[in-house]
Amino acid sequence: MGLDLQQIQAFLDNEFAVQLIATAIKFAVVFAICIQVPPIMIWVERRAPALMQRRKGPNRVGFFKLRLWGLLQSAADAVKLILKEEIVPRGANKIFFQIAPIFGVIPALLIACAIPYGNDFQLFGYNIPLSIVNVDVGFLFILAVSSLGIYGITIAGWASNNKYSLLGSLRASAQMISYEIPLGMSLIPIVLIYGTLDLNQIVIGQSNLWNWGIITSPISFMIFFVCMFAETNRAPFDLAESEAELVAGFHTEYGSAKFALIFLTEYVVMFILSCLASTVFFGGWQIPFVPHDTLMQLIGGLHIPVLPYLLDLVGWGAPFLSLSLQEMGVHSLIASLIGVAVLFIKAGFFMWMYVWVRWTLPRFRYDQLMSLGWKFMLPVGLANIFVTAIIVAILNFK
Amino acid sequence: MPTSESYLILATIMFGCGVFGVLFRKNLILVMMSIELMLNAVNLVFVSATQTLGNVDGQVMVFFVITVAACEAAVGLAMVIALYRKYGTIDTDFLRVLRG
Amino acid sequence: MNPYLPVLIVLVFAIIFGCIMSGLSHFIGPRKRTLSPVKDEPYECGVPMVGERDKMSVKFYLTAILFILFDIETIFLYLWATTFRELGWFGIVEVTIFLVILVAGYVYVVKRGALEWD
Amino acid sequence: MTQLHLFYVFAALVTFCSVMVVGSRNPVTSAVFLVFDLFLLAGIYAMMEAHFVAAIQVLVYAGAIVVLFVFVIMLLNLEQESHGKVRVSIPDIVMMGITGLSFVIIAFLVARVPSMATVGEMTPEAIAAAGGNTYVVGMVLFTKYLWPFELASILILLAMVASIVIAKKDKAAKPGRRRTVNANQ
Amino acid sequence: MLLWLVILFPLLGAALNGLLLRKVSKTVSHIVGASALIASFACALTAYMQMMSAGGEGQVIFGFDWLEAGGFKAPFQFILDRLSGMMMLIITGIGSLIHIYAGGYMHEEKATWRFFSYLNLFVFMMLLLVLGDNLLIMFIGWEGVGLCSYLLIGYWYEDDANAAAGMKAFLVNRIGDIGFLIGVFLCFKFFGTVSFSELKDIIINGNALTGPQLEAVSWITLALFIGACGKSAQLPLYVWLPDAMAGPTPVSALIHAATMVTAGIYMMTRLNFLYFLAPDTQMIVASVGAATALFAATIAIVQNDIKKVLAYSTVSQLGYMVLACGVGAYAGGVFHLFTHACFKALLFLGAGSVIVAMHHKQDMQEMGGLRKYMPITHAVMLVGVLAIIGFPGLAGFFSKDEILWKAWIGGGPVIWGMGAMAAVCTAFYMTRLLMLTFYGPNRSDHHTREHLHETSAVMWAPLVVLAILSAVVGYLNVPHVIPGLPHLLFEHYLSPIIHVPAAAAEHWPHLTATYSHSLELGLMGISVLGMFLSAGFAIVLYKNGPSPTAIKLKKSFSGIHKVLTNKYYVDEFYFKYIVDPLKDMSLFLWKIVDTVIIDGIVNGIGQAFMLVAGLTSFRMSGSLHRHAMVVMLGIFCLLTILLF
Repeated sequence: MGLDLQQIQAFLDNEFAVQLIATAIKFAVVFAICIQVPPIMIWVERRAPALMQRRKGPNRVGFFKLRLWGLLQSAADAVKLILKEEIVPRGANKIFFQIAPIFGVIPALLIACAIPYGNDFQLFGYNIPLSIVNVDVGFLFILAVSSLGIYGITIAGWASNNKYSLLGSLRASAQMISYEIPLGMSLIPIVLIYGTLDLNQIVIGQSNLWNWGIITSPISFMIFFVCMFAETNRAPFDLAESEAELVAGFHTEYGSAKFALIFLTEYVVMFILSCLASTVFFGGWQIPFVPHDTLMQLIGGLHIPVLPYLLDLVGWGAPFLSLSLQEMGVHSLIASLIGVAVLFIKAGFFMWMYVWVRWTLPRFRYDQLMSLGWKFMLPVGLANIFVTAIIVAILNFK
Repeated sequence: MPTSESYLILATIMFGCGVFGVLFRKNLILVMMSIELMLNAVNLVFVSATQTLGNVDGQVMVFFVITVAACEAAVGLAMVIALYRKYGTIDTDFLRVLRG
Repeated sequence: MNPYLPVLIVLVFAIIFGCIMSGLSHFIGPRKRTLSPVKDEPYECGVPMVGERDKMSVKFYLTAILFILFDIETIFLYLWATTFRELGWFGIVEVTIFLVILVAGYVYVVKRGALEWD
Repeated sequence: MTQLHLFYVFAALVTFCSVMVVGSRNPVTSAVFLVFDLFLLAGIYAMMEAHFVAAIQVLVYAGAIVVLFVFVIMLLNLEQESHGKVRVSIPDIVMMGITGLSFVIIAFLVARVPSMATVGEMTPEAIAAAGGNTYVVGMVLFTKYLWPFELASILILLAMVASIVIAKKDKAAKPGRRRTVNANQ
Repeated sequence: MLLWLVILFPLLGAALNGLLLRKVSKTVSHIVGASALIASFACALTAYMQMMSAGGEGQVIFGFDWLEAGGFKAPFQFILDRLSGMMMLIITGIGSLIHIYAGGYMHEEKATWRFFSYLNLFVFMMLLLVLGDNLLIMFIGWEGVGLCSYLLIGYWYEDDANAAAGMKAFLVNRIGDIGFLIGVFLCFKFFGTVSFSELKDIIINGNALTGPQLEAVSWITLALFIGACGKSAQLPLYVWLPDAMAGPTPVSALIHAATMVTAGIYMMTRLNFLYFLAPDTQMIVASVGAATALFAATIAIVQNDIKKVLAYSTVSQLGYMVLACGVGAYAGGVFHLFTHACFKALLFLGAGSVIVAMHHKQDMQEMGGLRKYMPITHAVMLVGVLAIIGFPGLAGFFSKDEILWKAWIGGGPVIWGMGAMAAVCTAFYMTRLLMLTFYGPNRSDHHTREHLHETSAVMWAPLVVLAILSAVVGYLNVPHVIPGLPHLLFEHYLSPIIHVPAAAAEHWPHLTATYSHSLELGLMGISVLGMFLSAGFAIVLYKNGPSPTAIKLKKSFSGIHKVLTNKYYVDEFYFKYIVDPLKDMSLFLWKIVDTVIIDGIVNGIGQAFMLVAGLTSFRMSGSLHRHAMVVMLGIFCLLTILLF
């Protein structure tokens, strides 16, 4: 059984092809994770308040005895949504009603690609980054693309021909744009401190716990944290879909798979913002007190020939059996994957915060929301930039 | 790599569309959108000139153009709203206060 | 590899994915044509539709204006932040002047009550 | 697919979207096509390695300015342009012909301009070596274009004040200061 | 940098007082105004010291590109050399003293922010005039001081006479300014520059001047001299200065005695190399100066208003300075400017104190015997009077004598005679002033006498400083003939500024020649003797108020007296032959030309347009698109042309 090594080698020599394949794999994984986020989060959002309120929450759906604490409820919901009848309300603008959810999901998936989920790793002699999109403008890309997310909401509300939808969408978009400014401003001190727009460089700059963004720029974190909730229209800022006033906000008229798409968008954005918060303020993929190099050495020294054993079963693993991970050249890959896990743990914390806050704080009034954004966050954000600049300047240039 | 003329031709097309909009659309908001189109055509020329001339001043100019466009849109649309409030329409066929 | 190639790929994929999802229930879901006239009426918690679609408050528009202008300002600040270390104190002075002027505008906006939602 | 082909695809899309911006009857459609247009232009900028401009094109133009347009359209609830069928008079058709011809002439003149070789030192490689496009643009802005930068703040200030003065309704309209011109007389 | 501060402080003071401090108490206005000047003086002193310790070379301090049009360039830059440095010190130094004094003088006013604002603005403009490196900046200052002078003369504008006096000053100055402007234009036309330093380079170091240029120099200098006549109150444009006494006395002291009126002398000294090239102009200058000196001195003899006497005395002294410039003795002129600034400021401020004490009565016939009530004022006034009449050992003696000596060797006996006569008259009327004011019985009414008292320290302290200055500054320029003291320090000090162009050296032999000491001593003796005699005569006539002899003299020379009291009828002459015809012509222009012809044409054109517009406006649909389409049509036409 001849595996044409030369053909493989020829393929590996073509950097474009390798990077393309790597991109495809990375995106496939990211997409898979994004698809998984809403069901899991919906489950958490049902179970967590149940726990808090000493209820049981959904726990029945399952195969036979395997109930998994109701985890499959979400899967069942998803299937149900897709199988529902599609209803377009009378008087709605049909085309825009159809494509509005797509407008929403595109930016969400695009920004999911700009997060560095782990450190760059070296494989086959190539440097492969673990973020899919690496552009010169760094996280300005995230800000730019996420600002397009407004159209999905606005057009969805407008196209529904429902006054509550429209009001909900206008509220939601006004709220999002209002908080986009403090959000942008809260990240400027980070650029000042770490001197780069590249998210991965920012993470590398946070190698030590004392260099984490939350330590170097705590006010930025606070602003960012509040903006995270406002940007995703989550409680306590869920005015756009305040059930008592606006039925369900901009997606009142949506059902079936399009509703699933809107849900997907919302949770993906929540997830990305959590990842961004962890990346910028909590050291991203860095493990506290364990520098990445140390981790790589540690892993590199290990001798876990699992893959060679498996390969050996089909007959071509023998040459690798005695090699350590470093000698096999996969230690940086494994270290980066560990980083991904670390990042997901941190992001998970923020996802939990979303749920926790939702069931803890009451909803703001709309005027309170707006004045918090414009009259408090904006000046504080500006002052924060200014003070940080002065401090960094004093520390760095005499 | 596309040649610099192709950028210029594309910019001309965009600018032409903008001019058509300004000349033949009756809705003030569409007129303003057409103006944005024209501004973008100019921006395209700036950026392509950056590439051709080998300095980044053109990109800085684009930045300023965008700043101006933002201010223009803000004030212009405020005027559209004021007009609408006052006259109940923004159709240029009905806004003829300057008639001689 | 051009750094924007992945963007393009993801973009194309996202569009396809969105279309599939959007069309999914169109093809899979049941198509019952019930004759009830209230079925495709805009939903208002089940009660009959009330009133016309109102005009929206001009507040939303003012918010959007201010958003644009401050957005531009933020971009200026981002540019400054990337060149912060080379510009040094000079840059700080520049940006301070810039900000002082804009804060004057901000103060006007607040004083004028453009941010009040009443 | 080379960059050239990609550019042609983009150019075709931009042309299509531009035509749709001007040609569609529903202002919201126009706005949406304008967003497409701006986004595609950002793509073209990105291909030209003008990363920063591409980013702000999306961030400010597509993400903010057109939002304002959409807001105003929704605020005024303008879905259809003037009622009934669009009347196109003969002078209008003649003017359309003349305008079209003008731009054909312009395109012709533009195409005749000899293409220039790169003359400055800021080639894409040099920019990358100097610290990236954003950094270089920033340095140029904050040194060479110092005064325009400060003036931009004054412009923004003026826009802020002007738009609020124009758009904000006074709580108590002052009698006697309102103008009483009627448009439809 | 310091130089900028020198200029900026007064501007800041003016802005603060004028814009911000309108509502606050006048003490604050005073403190702000005075401290701005003191700070400016401190900076000026430091800058001056720096300049002198660097060897006293002139420095040009570049500010920014100001005017640029074609070949014309006038950068906003300053020149700091020995001349402008000295002027700067005089302006800020004496200005500071007068500002301090003014706080006391204006004590009874309601709001003084306007006063101090104008005063500071004036100092700013004056500094601009003095420090500017080209004629245009000087012109700004020139106009600016004129404006401030107008504002300050008319400070009490509720009174019509004051407002009219301000107007008069302004209008008369305009005539001079036209001359100045013509000079500037000619200068640029023929030399291609208006910068002093470049001009100097062209004349001193450049190629020989062409024929037209040489001819032009005469016209340029003459035109500029007309400007100087206006500003420095020379015949025939002196008429505004006596009327300018309507302003508050500190203003008279600062503007109409110490600084602004010296602008003309400063300008001529600055351009001395040009004036040297034009002996004809110089002859006119010298004659005008001598005539003015004598003319004004004679008028002063019969004036009764204390400030009018000082005003004519100022005109007369300015005549001396112009005379000095005319005979090429620029150092002498500037030195007299310096000493005159000290003692005339002193005299004016002293007179101001008297006026305050007398409840704003200015007629000397009602004074007398004030020595008793105001000992300090009397003492300092005595010093001032002795200084101005040229009492040996005091400032005026050295400076005036220097000028008279130069007038003799440079202008001949006639000029000298006029100058000496003026000196004799000066001695007479100044002594008369002193006697009538401070000696003899008090002739004021009971009420006024009750309240006579010495002024406050804030007023007399500056006087004392000025008195000390008036006493000692003369020793800076002791003539050769007096042994035992360092000679002609001031002339050496200023020598780097004075350049006799090689081409003109033949016209100025006396500048280098040596003369016998005995001649100089003799002339000095004559003038001192004349001075003593006329002063003695005045003492005799007026020591107990106007004596019978004086009244008899007045009667027997009633014709001359009447002419003198009426100031040679110059004002009447001007009114009859210039102002009234102008008024009549204006009336004609207004009633006939303007209302009928011009308005007719203008309105007719307007109506014609309205008619045509009315006929064609049906094409103006008011539609945005129509207008835009017309633009597009135009573009189309242009493009079509471009295509072929």
